[in-house]
Amino acid sequence: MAYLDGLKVTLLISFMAILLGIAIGVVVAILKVASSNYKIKWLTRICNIYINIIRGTPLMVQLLIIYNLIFNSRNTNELVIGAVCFGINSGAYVAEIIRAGIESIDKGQMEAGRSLGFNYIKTMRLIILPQAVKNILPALGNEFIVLIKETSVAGVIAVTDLTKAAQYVGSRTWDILPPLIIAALCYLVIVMGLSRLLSVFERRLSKGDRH
Amino acid sequence: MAYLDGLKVTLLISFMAILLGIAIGVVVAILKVASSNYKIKWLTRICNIYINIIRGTPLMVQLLIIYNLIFNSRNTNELVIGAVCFGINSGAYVAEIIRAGIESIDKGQMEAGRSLGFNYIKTMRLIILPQAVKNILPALGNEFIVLIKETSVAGVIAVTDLTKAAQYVGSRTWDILPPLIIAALCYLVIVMGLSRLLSVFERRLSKGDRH
Amino acid sequence: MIVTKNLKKAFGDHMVLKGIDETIEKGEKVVVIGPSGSGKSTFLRCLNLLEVPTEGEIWFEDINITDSKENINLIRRKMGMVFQQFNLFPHLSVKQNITLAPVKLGIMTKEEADRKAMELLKRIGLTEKADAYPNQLSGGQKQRIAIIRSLAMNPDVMLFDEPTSALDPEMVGEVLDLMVQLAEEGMTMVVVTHEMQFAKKVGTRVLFMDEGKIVEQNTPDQFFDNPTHPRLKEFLSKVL
Amino acid sequence: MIVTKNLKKAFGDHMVLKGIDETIEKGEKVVVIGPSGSGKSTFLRCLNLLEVPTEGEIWFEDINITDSKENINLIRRKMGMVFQQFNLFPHLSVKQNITLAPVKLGIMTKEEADRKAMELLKRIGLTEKADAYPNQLSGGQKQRIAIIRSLAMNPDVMLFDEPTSALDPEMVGEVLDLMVQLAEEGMTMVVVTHEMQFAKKVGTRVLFMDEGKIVEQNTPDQFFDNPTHPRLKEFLSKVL
Amino acid sequence: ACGTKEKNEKLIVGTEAGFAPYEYMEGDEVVGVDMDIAKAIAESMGKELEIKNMDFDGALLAVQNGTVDFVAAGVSVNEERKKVMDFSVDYVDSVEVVVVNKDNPAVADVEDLDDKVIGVQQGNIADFWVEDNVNAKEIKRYTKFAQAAEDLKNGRIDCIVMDQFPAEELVAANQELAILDGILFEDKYAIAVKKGNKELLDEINSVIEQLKEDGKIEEFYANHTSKN
Ligand SMILES: Nc1ncnc2c1ncn2[C@@H]1O[C@H](COP(=O)(O)OP(=O)(O)OP(=O)(O)O)[C@@H](O)[C@H]1O
Ligand SMILES: Nc1ncnc2c1ncn2[C@@H]1O[C@H](COP(=O)(O)OP(=O)(O)OP(=O)(O)O)[C@@H](O)[C@H]1O
Ligand SMILES: [Mg+2]
Ligand SMILES: [Mg+2]
Repeated sequence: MAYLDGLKVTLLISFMAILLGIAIGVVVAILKVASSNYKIKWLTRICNIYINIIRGTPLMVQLLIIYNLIFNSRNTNELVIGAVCFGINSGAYVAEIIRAGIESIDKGQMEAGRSLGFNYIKTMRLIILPQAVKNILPALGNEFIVLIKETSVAGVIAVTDLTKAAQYVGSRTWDILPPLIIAALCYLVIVMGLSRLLSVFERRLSKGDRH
Repeated sequence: MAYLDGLKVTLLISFMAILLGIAIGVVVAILKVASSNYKIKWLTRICNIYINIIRGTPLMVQLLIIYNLIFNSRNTNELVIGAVCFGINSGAYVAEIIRAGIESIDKGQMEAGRSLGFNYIKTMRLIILPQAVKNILPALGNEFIVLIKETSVAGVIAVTDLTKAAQYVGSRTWDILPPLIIAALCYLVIVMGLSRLLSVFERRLSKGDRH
Repeated sequence: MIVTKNLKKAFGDHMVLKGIDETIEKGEKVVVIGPSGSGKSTFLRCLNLLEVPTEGEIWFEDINITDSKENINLIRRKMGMVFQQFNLFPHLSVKQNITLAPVKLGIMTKEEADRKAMELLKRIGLTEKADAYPNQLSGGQKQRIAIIRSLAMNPDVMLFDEPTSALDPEMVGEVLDLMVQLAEEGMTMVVVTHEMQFAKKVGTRVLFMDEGKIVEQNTPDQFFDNPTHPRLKEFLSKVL
Repeated sequence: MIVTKNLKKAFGDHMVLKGIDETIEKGEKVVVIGPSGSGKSTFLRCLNLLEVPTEGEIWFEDINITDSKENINLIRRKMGMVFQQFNLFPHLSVKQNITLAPVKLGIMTKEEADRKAMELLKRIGLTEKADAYPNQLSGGQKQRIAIIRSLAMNPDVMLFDEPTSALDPEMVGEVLDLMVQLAEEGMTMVVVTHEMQFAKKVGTRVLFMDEGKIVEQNTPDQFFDNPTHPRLKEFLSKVL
Repeated sequence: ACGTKEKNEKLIVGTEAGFAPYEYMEGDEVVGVDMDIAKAIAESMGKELEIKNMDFDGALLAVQNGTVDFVAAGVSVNEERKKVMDFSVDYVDSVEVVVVNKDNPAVADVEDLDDKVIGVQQGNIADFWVEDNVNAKEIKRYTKFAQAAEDLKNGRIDCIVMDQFPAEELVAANQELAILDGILFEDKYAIAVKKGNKELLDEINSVIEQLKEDGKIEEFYANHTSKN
């Protein structure tokens, strides 16, 4: 039962965090692509600072800092805390996924759109983004899987996720290996299940449209 | 001083782990590529099981399991313990890096080698691998950077790395945030410094040889 | 119709176009040939500002389009462009590829655009591909769709950048046929190509570019029979 | 010299070669043409077992090379292969590209191989490129180096798969010239190409492939002037 | 369902559930002596108790920045801590002991800790005491006693310094381990609240006094130690 509750926490935090991460990531990616296109240097720089700090420091340290910096209100739900911490982290990675997705589209597509008379934004919206989504969705699925694994350090900020639940079972029985192995199996089943799902989904996406 | 000691531990563990990871990774990658080429199913399967387990479970859980499972000798240095745990983890990722490096070489190269009369192994050694190294080295550098960040969870196995050192300073002074921020800055400087170094190195590699 | 004045373009410190003064009149079919890297594509792409010139002016229908106050998006509607790599939109059906710009730019209603698209498809004998996706087409079919996609905007001039270089030899003919038809209907055309037969047959003028300059130009007959510039002589001796 | 008996090749359940019986004699220059996807490359690649046939036999100099007891690596030394994409080794200099196989396979000493390489480079007028790397060469130079890389092994037959398709038009000539020379020296050649002029000039026999079969073959004169199969007639009408 | 009113009715306690019998997991619930006391406090205040299970030093920080109302986690009182938080009357006198590997006691005597590898819980009073009073070879800081116990069994550390009651739980569950005779130092546990939260402190003090009077605390102990 402790495992089940922990698992629920793990999945819920991952899920809320990826949603928040997507929200942050979309905004940052668009700001970054647009600001570099229109040469607004300071905006590009702000986006890069956020991305570099998140990608340049360990998740665990970020977690501890965000937790101690932001959350001083006693009424915040621990799930929300976890989701916000991981979401802020994930946002930087999602932003890069989206940017890469946009840049993966052959630049002939932008040129074809522009030469028909569309402006930059309309070409993005009508031609580039609809194609980029096909590259972005699988990568986002992957990021979600990564998040599930990463939330295993959530224990340091008072969240009882699957890993922490297993550790406590071990604390009680003074036999720490079996609960950890059970937890590892849980993660493995979930991660591999999702991976398989993802690759089926990916194959579906690419089938209709090979170019 | 506590920071410096912690930093040294972090860097040493990362460094030894990447060496071990490379050793494991090279063996696994070669076994995997060769066994799939010569259709030795069981060997491919063993390699895949190792890779899937490592990539399908959280590092922290692996760390706890490996630590409690393997090390029963009291005289093992904590650095060695950390390096072995992280090295086993890293090996799976390095194996995939090497495999991808080999597969990134245009298959026309293998065909050209074979059609001159070289056998599979000689073509690998004389033609494919020398080219693959150019793709593999930068990715290995990246893996090293990832490792530096990941060792921040080493604290759970009572290794006093940079993160744990910062946490301890915090719990002693009752002011947890400043030490964490110092630690974050240390990581940031190291990670971004190494990234910059890496991209210089990468540019050097690709300069002589654009094809 | 199109006038370039001292047109220069540099990428970094690599000077690719070194000052081009050209006038292209309405109804002309100008063929541009030259060795690889001589700047043919860059010249063509400057004409509709896909590349922004470093120096010089480009006038189109008496508008200075290099003037930053002009809305280049409006001007581009009048200049069709066909690429070597087709650049069809893979996520849209053939018909949607053709109707996207007219409809979304508010030039036609959906119905008008659909009717126009079917008309154009009928013309090239591909009505049955209206609902197919680009990946289901052969190279020759793709390029012909790309051409009528541009035609759907009723352009005043069509720019072609090696439209047949990415095609299997068997499919070159069908694309050239369509281009010949366009030429016969009086379309103003600027065509970068290696198809000398096409240049001879439909060109009204042939330009030879070398190292960022137009070093020789003439009517096709004179151009191919009496080349004067040594670089052109060498070039023709190799490709004919 | 090469005999195929009921040669078949399938990728999955897609039958690409549907039974080919051919004999290529020493000294012949066989040109293979046909539409895209008809199996020309697959046929050529089967000849040196780069593709393993699904069915049938291939005999080379009275050895059944499809017999798994034969050491294909030894046989391939006698069959040079030239690819559309050149496939030079980018990490090795031009000279190293040429000497790698003779030296590492123990056929020549380093000195012999170097001497041979310089001889071959001299022949194509590229001695000054001996220490250059492939990325410093033009397409035509790359392909000529690829050809002499094969020649360095003293092969008995040379297989060419569209050797000029990836080249700028200006460079096609220099590669064809080298191939003509080889032909004149008596090399046995099998050439997949779209260069009809070459076929007419040096071919001793032209094969037309369609949908995995050789549907017509003849001397170049007869082949181009009196095609009989309707698919061949259609094909020639398009590409000539 | 949870209106603003109910939110205000919540009393949050921070703890670290790896310290039986004071606090530990039973199924997915945190129970133990401290939790029984916390429940009594909440009951007397008419509020709903919420338990936050955190790292030990994390819990002490949480009470300082108000994320939790009080910490009941076998918190020892010392001068350093008194500067940053307020403490209730102590509800238990505890002694700190040394746990060793029975078959291979690397430590012979409680006085003999110099130059040894000593395991403690990070942020626990023993952590500071050992740091200040012992010339240890190395102090290994764990977040969970269970991990320390595992390492002691495997000979990776020489001993663990910890509270007597949890130590007894520990040796009861692990035949290989034993508690050395003699005590290291004495120690009092109290409940910690945010500095200046006089109102809550008074409330807690009166409940603890009442529990002591009624002999409830011994009862709690009995409940949680008899289980093993
Ligand atoms: N975006 C770019 N950035 C940098 N250099 C460029 C760019 N586009 C073209 N060039 C360079 O400009 C020169 C002329 O290129 P361009 O594509 O106009 O030649 P071209 O005559 O069309 O050749 P081809 O026949 O190969 O298409 C080349 O040296 C090319 O490398
Ligand atoms: N490795 C492969 N796996 C699957 N199908 C293949 C493979 N190689 C070739 N084919 C298929 O076999 C058919 C014949 O291919 P092949 O390359 O021999 O044609 P080709 O006559 O050389 O055409 P082209 O003129 O385009 O080079 C094609 O339909 C192709 O898609
Ligand atoms: Mg061009
Ligand atoms: Mg082919």
